[in-house]
This record gives sequence, C-alpha cells and structure tokens, in this order.
Amino acid sequence: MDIPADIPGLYNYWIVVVLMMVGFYVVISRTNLVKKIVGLNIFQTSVFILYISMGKVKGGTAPILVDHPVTYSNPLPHVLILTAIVVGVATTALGAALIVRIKEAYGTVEEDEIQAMEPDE
Amino acid sequence: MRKHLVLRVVSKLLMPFILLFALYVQFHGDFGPGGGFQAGVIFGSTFILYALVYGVETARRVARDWVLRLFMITGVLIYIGVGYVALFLGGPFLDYNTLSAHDPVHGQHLGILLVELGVGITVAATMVTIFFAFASRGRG
Amino acid sequence: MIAHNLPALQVVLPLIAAPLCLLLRGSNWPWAFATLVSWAAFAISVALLSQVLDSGTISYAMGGWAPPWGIEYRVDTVNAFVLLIVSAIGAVVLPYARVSVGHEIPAERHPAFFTALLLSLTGLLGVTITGDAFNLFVFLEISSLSSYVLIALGRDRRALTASLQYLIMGTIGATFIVIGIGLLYMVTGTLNMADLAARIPAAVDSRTLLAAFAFLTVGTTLKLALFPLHSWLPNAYAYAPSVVTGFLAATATKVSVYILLRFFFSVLGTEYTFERLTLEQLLIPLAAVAVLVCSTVAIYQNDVKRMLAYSSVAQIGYIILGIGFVSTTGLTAAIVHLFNHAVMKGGLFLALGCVMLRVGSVRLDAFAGLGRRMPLTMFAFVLGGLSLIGVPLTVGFISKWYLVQAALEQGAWILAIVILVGSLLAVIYIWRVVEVAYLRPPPADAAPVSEAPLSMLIPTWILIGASIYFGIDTSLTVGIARRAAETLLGVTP
Amino acid sequence: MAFGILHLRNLFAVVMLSGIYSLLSAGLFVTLDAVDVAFTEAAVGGGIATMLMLAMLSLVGDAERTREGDFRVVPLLLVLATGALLLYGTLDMPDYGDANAPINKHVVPRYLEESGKEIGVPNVVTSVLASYRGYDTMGELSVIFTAGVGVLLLIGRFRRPGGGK
Repeated sequence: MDIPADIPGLYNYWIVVVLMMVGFYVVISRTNLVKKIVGLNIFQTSVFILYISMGKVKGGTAPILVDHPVTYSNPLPHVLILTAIVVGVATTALGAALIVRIKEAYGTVEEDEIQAMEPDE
Repeated sequence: MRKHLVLRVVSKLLMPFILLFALYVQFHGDFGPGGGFQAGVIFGSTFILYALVYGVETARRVARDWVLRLFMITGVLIYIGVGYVALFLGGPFLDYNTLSAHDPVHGQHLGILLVELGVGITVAATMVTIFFAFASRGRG
Repeated sequence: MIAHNLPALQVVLPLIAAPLCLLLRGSNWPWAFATLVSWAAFAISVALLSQVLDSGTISYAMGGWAPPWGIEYRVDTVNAFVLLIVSAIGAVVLPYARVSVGHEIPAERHPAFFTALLLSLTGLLGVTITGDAFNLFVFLEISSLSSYVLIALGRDRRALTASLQYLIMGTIGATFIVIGIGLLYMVTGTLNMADLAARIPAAVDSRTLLAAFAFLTVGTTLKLALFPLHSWLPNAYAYAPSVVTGFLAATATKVSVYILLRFFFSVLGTEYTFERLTLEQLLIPLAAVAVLVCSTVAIYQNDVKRMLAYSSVAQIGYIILGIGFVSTTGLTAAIVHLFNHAVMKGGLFLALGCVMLRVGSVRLDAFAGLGRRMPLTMFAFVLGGLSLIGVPLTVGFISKWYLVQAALEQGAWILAIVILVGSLLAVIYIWRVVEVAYLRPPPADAAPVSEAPLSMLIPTWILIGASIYFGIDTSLTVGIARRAAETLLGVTP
Repeated sequence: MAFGILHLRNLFAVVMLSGIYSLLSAGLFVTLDAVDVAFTEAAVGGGIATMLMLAMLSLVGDAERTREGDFRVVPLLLVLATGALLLYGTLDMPDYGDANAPINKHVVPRYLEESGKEIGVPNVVTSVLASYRGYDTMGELSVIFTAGVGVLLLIGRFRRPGGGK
C-alpha cells in the first residue's frame, strides 16, 4: 500500500492522535495541578476514541443482536473502553482528593510554588 | 434553605423517576445499552442531586456513612462471591454455567444478573461516598 | 479442587479479603486478618512454583471460556518466581506492619489502610499471573491506585506531592501501555498473550507494531523508573510510611520489570525486540548511566530513605543491564537480582522503619550513635548494605557475579567496569551511614533510644537473613532463575 | 468533530470544557456504534468527573494563576515526537471501518455468532463484559472500590475509636 491511498482511510485516526497529544501536552507542560488532571482526562478520553474507532465497521450497527442478519461493529473494544473509563474516573477521583489535601497543606496548587516551599535535599 | 423552592419541588418530583430509570437501566442491560455500571452512576447521582438541593448534611443523615460503606463492600462481595460459588460448584472461577444445574444458558443469565447487581451497588455507593467526602471537606 | 484452582485463588483470595478487611473493627483484627491472608497467598505461590517446576506451564481459563475468548491465567517459571517474590515480601512485611503502622497511621484508618495494602498485593499478583494483555492493565491500575493512596499516607506533607507526581507519571505510563496494547490488538485481533505471540510474526513489518512496541517500552520504563524516567520514585519512596516503602520498593518495580520481560521476550519475541530493533543498544547505555548517576546522587542524600531510593533506581539499572545482554547468563542475573534486590532492599527499608519508630527521623544526623543504641537494627542495616555493595557471601555478590560474567561473555569489559564502579559508589553511601551510626557519639541531649520491638526486628532479620542465606546457597534461586531465563529465550510460551 | 478540536485548542484550560469534551466524545461514540460506551462516557466523563472537578475547585479555589502564555519547548518536543510516532504507526493501520481488519476477523466473530446461543443475551457488549471477559469487569469493580477506599483514606471522615459519633 502506498501512502497516498491510505489518507482517507486513516483520517479518523489522525484526528484522534492530535487530540491525544493536546491532552498529553497539557499534562506535561502545565504547572497547575488541576490542569494536569484535566489534561490527563483529555488524554485518556482520546485513547478511548482511538479504541472505539478501530472497532467501527463500515455499515455496521451497534452490537445488539437482532433476528435479521446485519453487520455489527466490533464489541470487544467497547467492553475494554467501558473498563478503561471506569479506571479513568477512579484515577481522577483520587487525583482530585490528593489535590484537595495538597491545597490544605500548602495553600496552593501550583507546582512551582510548592517546589519553592520545599528546598530539595 | 427556604430559597430555591422551585428547585426543591422539581427535584423531589424528578427523583423517583431517576431512580426508576436507574433500575430500568440496571435490569435492561441485557437488551439495550446499559448495565450495572451506568445504573449505579445514575442511582448515585440521585443522591448527589438530593445532597445538592437539600444540603450535604441532610443527605448524610439519609445515607449514613456506614450504610454507604456497607453497600460498597456488599457489591464487590457479590461479584467475587459469584466467582467463588462457581468455584465451589466445581467449575473455574466465575464460570456461570455451573450456576444452573440443568441449563448453562440459564446459569449465564443468572450470573450476569447477579454480577451486574454487584457492580451497580458498589458503583452507586462509591460515587456517593466520594461525593460526600469532597462535599463535607472543609466544613468540619 | 483447590489444587486445580490455585492460579485463580492466588489473586482472588487477597481480593476478596480486601473488602472483608474493611468490615473489621479496631486495628488488631484487620492486621491479623491481612497477615493471615498474605501467608495464605505465600503458601499458594510456593505450591504454584513447585507445580510449574514439576509439570510445566499451567493455563487457567477464567469463567471457563477458552482463551483467546476468555481471560487466561498462565503460570510459567518466570511469573511463578515473581509471584513468589511478591507474596513472600507481603508475608514478611505484614507482621511487621502492626507496630509500625500503629505508630505512623491514625488508628481509625487502620482497616482502610490494610484494605489498601491487600488491594495493592492483589494488583501486583494479578499483573504477574495474567496471560491477557488488557487484564494486565486492569490489575496494574488496582496496584497503582492503591499505592498512590498508601504513599500519600506518609506523615510528611511532601508525601502528598510525591504521590500526586507518581499518580500523574503512573497514569501517563499506564495510558501509554493501553495505547500499546490497543495497537497490538489492532494488528493481531487478539489480547491473549500467547495468541499475540503466535500472530505477531505475521506482522513484523507493520509500522503499527513498531509504534505499539515503542509505547509499551516507554510506558513500562516509566512504571519501573528506568533512568531518565525515574523522577517520581525517590520522593515517593522517601515520604511514604515505612511499611509501604518496604513493600513497594521490594515488589512494585519488580513487577514492572516482569511486564517488560513478558512483552519483550514472550509476546513480541526475542527476535523482534532484539534482532530486528536492537533494543539492547538503547537499554544498555541507559542502564549504565542509571547505575553511575543514581549511585552518585545517592551519595549526596542526607535522608537515608531517599538515599536508598536512589540506590533502587541504580539497582534497576543493573537489572536492565542484565536484560540488555540478551543471553542466558544475563537474564539469569537479571531475574536472580529481582529476587535478591527485593530481599535486601526490603530488609534495609524495614531496618529504616525501626529507626523511624524509635528515633522519629531517618535523616543522616539522626543515626548518630545508633550503632550502640540499636545494635540489632544497625547490624541488620550493615549486612543489608554489604549485600547492596556486593560483598561475597551475600546475595548482592551473586547477582553481580553473574552480571560481570555476562558482560565478559560478550567482551563488554567497559560494562563490567561500570558494574564494579557502581559497587564502589555503593561502598561510599553505605559507609556514610555506618560511619555516623558507629563512630559518631550520640548528641548529648538525645532522648534515650531502645531497640525496636521484636515484631519488627524479626521480619527485618528474616529478609536480611535470607539475603545472606541465598548468598551462600545459591542453587535454589539461581537454578530457578536460569530455568526462567531459558523459558524466556527458548520456546516462548 | 473538527469543531471539538477547535474549541479545545482555544479554551482547553477550563474544567467545564473537559466536561463538554466528554459529552462530545460521547456523541462521537454513538456515531461509532458504541452505544454502551457513549452512555457511560456521558454519565461518567460528562457527569461524575466534571462534578468531581467542580467539587474539588470549590475547595481549592478556582483562581488559577495564569502563566499560560509561557511556551515550553521541551514538553512540546516530547509531545510532537510522541505524536509523530503515533502518526507513523497509523500508516500501516487497516482503513477505518474496514470489515476485513484483523480485529474483526479473529476472536470477535465468535462473540457475535455464538453469544446468542451460549449466553442468550442480545446485547453482545453485556455478554462479553459480564461473561467472556467477566474477570476484567471484576477487576474494574475493584478499581472503583480501591478509589473509594482511597478517597476515604485521604479526605474521608472517620470516627475516632471510642470517640462517640
């Protein structure tokens, strides 16, 4: 397969990649801890879209069995992502709880200000 | 708390329907989209709505901490328990086929029903617990 | 019936124990219950290992669905050995926990604390035993989430930031692993590891596979804190409660190394990872730098816990070095070092926990005169330190012996020198502690300090004793490690 | 979908937007036939996660020091490298929606063809979730439980033993 022929078929994935990288950039470049967590969320959600996109079958329908035969989309990625969403929200909840504690302990949620308060050993 | 009368009345009206919808999602997951997890979230959000409208402390009197924790534990135990039951009935862990002596498909139905119930209970209780933890932080 | 279901029980026993533990009241009951469960888990892992050694790989189909449709548990020599390491450390650390946790964690949180510890144990065991790539991720998250919580419970407020940093890095790592698994799934259409291994050769030219490989590598190296992705580790270990540090330092990174081994050797195959992509050319320099830089940084630490944490990063360097040689000797060294490092680092951190209990600090100054005031604890520390350096008759020596051999086999004498220099650096940082403890008099106004209680000393000494015993009688550990190495290199499961 | 990206590019710092983003992706999941996932994402990503974030912000304060103009080179390079790698990886991916892709040929057909007989539940997602891969779901439940225990340990209220109510 030469590359030009791929372009329309892969367009969807490329958008997902861009989304993913936006989230990733937020995580590693921001100093505000809240934003880092939001970034993580975006990053993870984009991965979900990647998974779901690969399960899509052209002309398929949702994988709920009906009597007359039709094409179904791939259910396995859906299952995996259901699990991953739950894991994601669990991580968010913990991260949020930690941030609340950090705010109480330091009075700020900016990473660089916290570092300024704790001279490294 | 005399403010927001409309909000309180409307949410009071809505709540039974949300709960009903949660139950529908819980037990209709076999046929349409939905299942224990989604139902748990919806069920949990009813309590959160209640807490938002009537105040967290009022809500905490309705759903006591220890009750929530108990439900959180119960749900997980139901799921893992089903696994163990299958084990004691001679199958591999979580093999629902063993749950029914005569018809494996029946066993599968039963297994899925129980397991989804466990998921629903734990998810709902955990959501409310987490929300309460956040909401009552900083208020004593 | 029980013998049949051992692979499942290995994980679901601690798993069902965790919620039950939360039901218990007080602090002694949860502790006693968790301890019993950890012993049972240890017994199961011993039984599993002997089963595997006798009759080969065990496959267990969860829910009765044959792989690749259902989730498979697959035990071979490699993960049976890792299971043994994890559950053994759990079984030793939990008895220790009663006094130490009683001292460092508020009493009303004890049931939840032990629940989290059990969940962490479950997660680590689950990651190790599973034969399904996505299931690996799920259990990885159980262990990670619970370890974030456990670390954040340290008394120092820096424990919170350390934990959040770990959470962010860990989640990025896990997400990378998920991307990698997703791409693997895309290429092959399966999630079962054995099935993956069978289907990957058909797709070796795929650029998607290459991307999957890269994401898995970065994700796992983040989790196992390979230099330069180690920044989360020293803080996390330094500020966590003593028990947690002891447990995680000895197990968590080991399990990540196992994930790496599993993906590189079993799933992707030696041929793909090392012959086509020559990953060792990336791993070996990183590992060598890790050994040198982190050992040097360790010398400049004033907090002994942090010092040992940096030393851990350096030790991970040794393990990766062994993997990078891609030879039976190198892999044997790496796998045996998994065990050896778990034993000695666990022992050292537990000894530090004793100091923390009695003195209330593990800064270097706090060690003044401890050699005489806590003789048993400090002697354990010294022995563990000797092992870390790699003095003969300790486990540290065994690992380094095989590592140097593997290096020389390939004519890589520079790496052999790196290993020796690493040991010299270890001499320096261990000596700093020993010097303060034995040669500096205690400050005049120091409060009287007594020896740590037996419930903490005995577990510490079990680990330190093991690090001496297996340094002398190596047939068991090295024998298993060699078999594991052959499994990985030879016929992949 | 491109709309979503544009919004995100301009305003992604705001928590509410992450909620909107979740809802948008839920809509996307529906068009991709993943109704179960869409349902969950809407409830969890759009609902619970956003609410958690808001609850957190009310405790932490939403006055965030804006230094967002700062442009950081190293993270950007890292991100670009990662993105490039992913894009490179996509080149050999099967076309979007291709029914002959390996993932649609191996393992999954059995779920679609047999689950009606073996499990008797029309929603294949449910049967895979709860039965074929039921063990994963148990793990997932444990993750939620872990998070619940964790949040309690970190910011929950505990009764002191013997301290009355």
